[in-house]
Amino acid sequence: MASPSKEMLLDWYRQMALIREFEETCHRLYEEKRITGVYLHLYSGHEASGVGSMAALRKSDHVITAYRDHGIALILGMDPKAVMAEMMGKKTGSSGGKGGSMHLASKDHNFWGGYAIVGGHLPLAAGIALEARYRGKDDVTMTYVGDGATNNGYFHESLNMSAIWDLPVVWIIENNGYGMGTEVERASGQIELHRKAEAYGIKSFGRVDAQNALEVYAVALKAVAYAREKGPAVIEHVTYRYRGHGVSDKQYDARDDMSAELKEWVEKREPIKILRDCIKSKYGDVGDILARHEADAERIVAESVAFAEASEMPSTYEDLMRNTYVASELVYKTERSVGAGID
Amino acid sequence: MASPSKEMLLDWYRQMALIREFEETCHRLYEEKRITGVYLHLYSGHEASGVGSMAALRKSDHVITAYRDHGIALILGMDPKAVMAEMMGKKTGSSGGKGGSMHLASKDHNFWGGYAIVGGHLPLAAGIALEARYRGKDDVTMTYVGDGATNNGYFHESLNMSAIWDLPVVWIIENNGYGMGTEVERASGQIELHRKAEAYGIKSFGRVDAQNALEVYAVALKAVAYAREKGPAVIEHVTYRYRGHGVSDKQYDARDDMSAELKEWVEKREPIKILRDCIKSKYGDVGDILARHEADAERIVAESVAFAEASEMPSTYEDLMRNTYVASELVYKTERSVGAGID
Amino acid sequence: MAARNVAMREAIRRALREEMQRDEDVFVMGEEVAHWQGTHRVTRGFLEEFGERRVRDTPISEMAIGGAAVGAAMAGLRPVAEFMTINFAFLALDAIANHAAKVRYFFDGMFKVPLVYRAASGWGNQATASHSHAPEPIFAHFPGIYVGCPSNSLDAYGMLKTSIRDDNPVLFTESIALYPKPSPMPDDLDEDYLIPIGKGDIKREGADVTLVAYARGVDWALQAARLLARDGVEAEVVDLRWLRPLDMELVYKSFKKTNRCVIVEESLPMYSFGGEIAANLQERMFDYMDAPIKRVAAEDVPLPYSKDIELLALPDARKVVEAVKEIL
Amino acid sequence: MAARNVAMREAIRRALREEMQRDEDVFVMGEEVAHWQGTHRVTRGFLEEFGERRVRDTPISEMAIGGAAVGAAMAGLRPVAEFMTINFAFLALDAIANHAAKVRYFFDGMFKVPLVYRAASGWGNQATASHSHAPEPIFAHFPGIYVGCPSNSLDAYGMLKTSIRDDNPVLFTESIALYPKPSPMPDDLDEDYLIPIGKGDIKREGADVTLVAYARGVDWALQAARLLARDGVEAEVVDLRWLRPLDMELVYKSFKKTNRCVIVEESLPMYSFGGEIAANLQERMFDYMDAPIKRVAAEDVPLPYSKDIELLALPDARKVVEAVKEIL
Ligand SMILES: Cc1ncc(C[n+]2csc(CCOP(=O)(O)OP(=O)(O)O)c2C)c(N)n1
Ligand SMILES: Cc1ncc(C[n+]2csc(CCOP(=O)(O)OP(=O)(O)O)c2C)c(N)n1
Ligand SMILES: [Mg+2]
Ligand SMILES: [Mg+2]
Repeated sequence: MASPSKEMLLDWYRQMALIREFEETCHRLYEEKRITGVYLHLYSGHEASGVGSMAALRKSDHVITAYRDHGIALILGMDPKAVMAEMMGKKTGSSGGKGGSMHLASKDHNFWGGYAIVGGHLPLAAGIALEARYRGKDDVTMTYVGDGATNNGYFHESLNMSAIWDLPVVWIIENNGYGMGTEVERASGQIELHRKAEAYGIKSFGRVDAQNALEVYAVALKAVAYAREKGPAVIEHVTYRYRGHGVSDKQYDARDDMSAELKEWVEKREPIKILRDCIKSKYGDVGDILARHEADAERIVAESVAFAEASEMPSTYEDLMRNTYVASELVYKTERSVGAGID
Repeated sequence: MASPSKEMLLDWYRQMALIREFEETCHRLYEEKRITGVYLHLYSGHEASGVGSMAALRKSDHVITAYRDHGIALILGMDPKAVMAEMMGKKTGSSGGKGGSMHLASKDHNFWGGYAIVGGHLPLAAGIALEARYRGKDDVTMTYVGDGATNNGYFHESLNMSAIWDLPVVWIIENNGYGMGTEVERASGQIELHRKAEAYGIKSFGRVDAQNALEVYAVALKAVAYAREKGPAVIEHVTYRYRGHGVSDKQYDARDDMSAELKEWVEKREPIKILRDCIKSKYGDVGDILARHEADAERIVAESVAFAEASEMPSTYEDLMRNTYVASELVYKTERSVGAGID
Repeated sequence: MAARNVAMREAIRRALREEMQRDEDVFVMGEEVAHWQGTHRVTRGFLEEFGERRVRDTPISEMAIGGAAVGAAMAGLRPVAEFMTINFAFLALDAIANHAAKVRYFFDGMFKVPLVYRAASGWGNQATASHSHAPEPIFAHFPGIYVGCPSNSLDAYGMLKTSIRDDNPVLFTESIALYPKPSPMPDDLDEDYLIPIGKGDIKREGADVTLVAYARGVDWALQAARLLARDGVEAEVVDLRWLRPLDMELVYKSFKKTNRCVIVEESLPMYSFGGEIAANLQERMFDYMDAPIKRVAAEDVPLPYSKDIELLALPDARKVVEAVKEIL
Repeated sequence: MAARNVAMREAIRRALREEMQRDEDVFVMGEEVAHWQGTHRVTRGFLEEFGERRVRDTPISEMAIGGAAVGAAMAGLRPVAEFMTINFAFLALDAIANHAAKVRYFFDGMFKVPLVYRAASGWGNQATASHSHAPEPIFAHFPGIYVGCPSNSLDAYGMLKTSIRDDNPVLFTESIALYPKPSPMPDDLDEDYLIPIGKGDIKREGADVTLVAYARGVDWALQAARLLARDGVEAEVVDLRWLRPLDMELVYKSFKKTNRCVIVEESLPMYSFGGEIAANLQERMFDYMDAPIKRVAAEDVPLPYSKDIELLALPDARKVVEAVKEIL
């Protein structure tokens, strides 16, 4: 098992710091009504899950996820300016302001998007992976799916399809303990979610502590290699959402047990701290570099906010209607008619 | 494990002979265009699956299945006349001619029906079992589902729901090797279908040779007891369809491999013969009784055909519209209005 | 009579709660209805009052929610199954249209299916395309089920009670935008206050033009009526309340007086409510038509996130006024 | 020009086969499309010709069929995904209406989704309630996808080719009753014969009444036209061919001539095709209306099994003739 280089670890730190800063800024902007709307699902707490697993990919691989997609977009290298502008529904947003927080995507980064219907992106993942198989390429489609989503029919049908067609998908179940307000135990008959792979004869790579980027990476490497050569793989990432389900989630304010649980995760299993400690223990005093990454994150996010706020909103009827369909370039030969065909 | 009495075995024989005669007669009537329509899915070959498992039920238990429902209806004791009349779309049919072959049901027998959308009846089964749990009754809902249907989202969501709510359902997967023309191996990533239970943390009672009614019964007894006390159970019945998927299935005529396969099942694993041999070996010469059951079956089915053919078709507009809704008996108090509420 | 303004959310909550108190067979199931206290707070406090047996959180399994309600209803319970939003009910279309609506028919009356599907409907608030629908008419296409869509608190109260007590399946949609909207409910309201299925209501009288609407459309119609009144145009606002069955007689009666009509709906424009009403009207009221019947609906586009263009896509009172002016 | 009668099933098969020969990116997926040779025999011989890579049997997983086609199309393939019958596409409504139709929009044009969903539609043959729908209008409610519904072999050929080559998602429905129906195809048909999306067609000329229909409805309209001709009434039959977009201009043109219209469809009557067409017509052609526009559709009931009452529920030429006579 290849262990990550110093350079890689530092870059992971950079990514995680950027995500955290971006997400916490989004949260603040939402409270200040500078980001509007009803949905905003933050990746704070999940950082190591995305960073560690996507480090196992190569550039031509594919990524797709649900609505909790900001972190994934940033890891893939999407411009934070375009991402922040999308939060604000601006023309300069990565989806031109049409998609918002739940619908980030970037064709250039092989990021096939965030999706808002629970489980809805799972068959899309199968289809994207099918293209690779169809053309004999060995690119992998890394697919993130929540614990709650594993109880949906989409999950079942998509995983089974990936199994019978040997599709190169790594199905990463991000088990953050809850689907909205419902604990895994109350929603799923099988609480070790990776064991659902059994129903499809899919190779499971088990359960991983996803607050530790290195552990995530180690397992992801194996799963990606497996998917590339053989077929679908399942991994369960155990993680936690620091900001609740989304901005409308008031549970952490209202319930002592939940705020205590959150506190425990933050104190004992904080992914950025775990990575920092690991880097420091391995490479001595890299405090300067880490601090620089943190400062950069602040600067980059501040710039993205400034950029987004300075950008225009789409506002015309033309803006509204654009891109419902793509213009077709078919040449229509003259039609011919040979009669109604009834006699 | 209670082993079935002589009386029971003889009655099973009666049931199986009746089903076989009924189904083969349906087939002939269809060829003669005395039963019309496009769908007719016969239970020939499956007899031991239904007979052996339903013998483990008590009267207050529930049964539900898909469109391959004739055998189930007869086992439950529905009047063959009413069933045959339903095949012919007659007013005297068990569903008044409205449902046809795929939609038999009998409230009096706790038979909640046959359903035509693959997997569509599975959440209904969960709902029926929920009623029992809700009222603190320990009645079991025995639910038959095809191998092909296990790949549908309905299967996943329904089994999971039964697990988290501890619903008293026995999920019997009737694995007859095919969903229409698709072999289990080509449709399902997991080919040992009972192992799908793992995805829901549901107790599996494994795979059973469902051409042998005694083996079916033995396992069903355990699963029913388990469901009654604890919660859902899964059993996989390995069986075979003698008449193909339905009357439109021409594979057995067109493909040598399939007709050879069929021949092998009929010769080596014929459920009626297996039961007959078992009875004979246990109880010596009961040939008379068995012959009488066979003769009875012929007579009963012949009478049912005569009855059905003599019955009237629904034909009026009133017949067409009836029972779209049930008449409501609500007493509506005078409405009151306090204005539009806008100001 | 003494009345107090009550938010529609509260009226629905009250109706549901009273029905659960009245009838032990009524229970609630859906995503986040129990511990989370309901996504839209309609079932707030229910878990505490009625317990887990009767207030059941489900997994994110819309097909199973849709179908389990059918089975439970056939077996004798009276489920009120909630789809968190109607967008997710797309996943249950088969359970709703092919099972809830048809089980009674294809077994020729052997079973009844006394269930209610509740679903929050509508858009606005930048929920984006896949979460922005008011597709009630699509569901009302199918016979065998009723479809109710209240526009104010009192109606919501009476219509939901009827839906729960009626022995047929009902799809009951609640406009998200109307949840917080206060409207008057009498203080001495009878707990048996029931609004008959299929009975529309005149929300405002007027002789110059008929505005036909339901749910949130009624708000826009009423706002438009007030704007029009300033110009001396008196609009009659017909709230159909139920999309199935349709109280067309009420519309005809109004139209005979006004001879003009604009239909207002929150839904997408094609193959929808406006088409059905206009088609009926021109057929049955041909001799009374002084002008073409107009339709006001959402623009024919998936709904965008960005606020300004989202509003641009939405119908509003101004669009209704414009449509009316075109036919005066 | 020389022409030969060809069953619609064969025309569709030929179009699909030629497109697969022409473009390696076109492939077929669906239940029983390969080894079983297609439930409706449209893909007969395909497995042998194109192999398992391009002719893919799927499990009974409509949600995955619907969604995997979207992913494959976004990634650059051109899937032709078959729903064995459109009834089963109810299970894929979310994949179709919320994903295929919207992915392009909510990513503001970043992706295109060049897929075709094929589905056998319609009823008759005692398939019973849950298998008896012609619900194309319900799917056509949603913007972002096109909906094509051919009425004869040549149209089916040209429309399917266009659907496959166009870069937008298309739901292409095929009336089961029309599969075996022969209609003329020219011998020297060009393999690039394409019928533009959204272009309707006059199937019969006449000056007395306009019959607007699509798919199987066109057959009933043409039969009715021949019956009416015996009484000296010349009906013009407009085949819209596409439910989205709608070629209303063609209808208007005809209506300006005839001033009378009957709309014919196989679907259930409410919130459907007839409503949409009638509403448009009365709005835009008010001054040309000599009579109310009539609709002929299926009865408003789930479809029964028994043959006589099933036929009673079905529209037919006689019902069209009666409707015409009411407005002459
Ligand atoms: C089909 C569907 N049902 C319900 C919802 C509402 N909803 C949005 S997110 C969510 C919870 C999903 O939980 P999980 O899959 O665990 O993902 P997480 O939010 O924890 O990342 C629900 C119920 C939806 N968007 N789509
Ligand atoms: C949702 C849905 N998709 C497709 C069909 C068409 N269909 C009817 S039966 C069947 C095969 C089912 O196979 P299985 O579950 O193994 O049951 P069996 O017929 O073998 O008893 C299919 C594909 C359907 N009725 N419903
Ligand atoms: Mg979660
Ligand atoms: Mg089978």
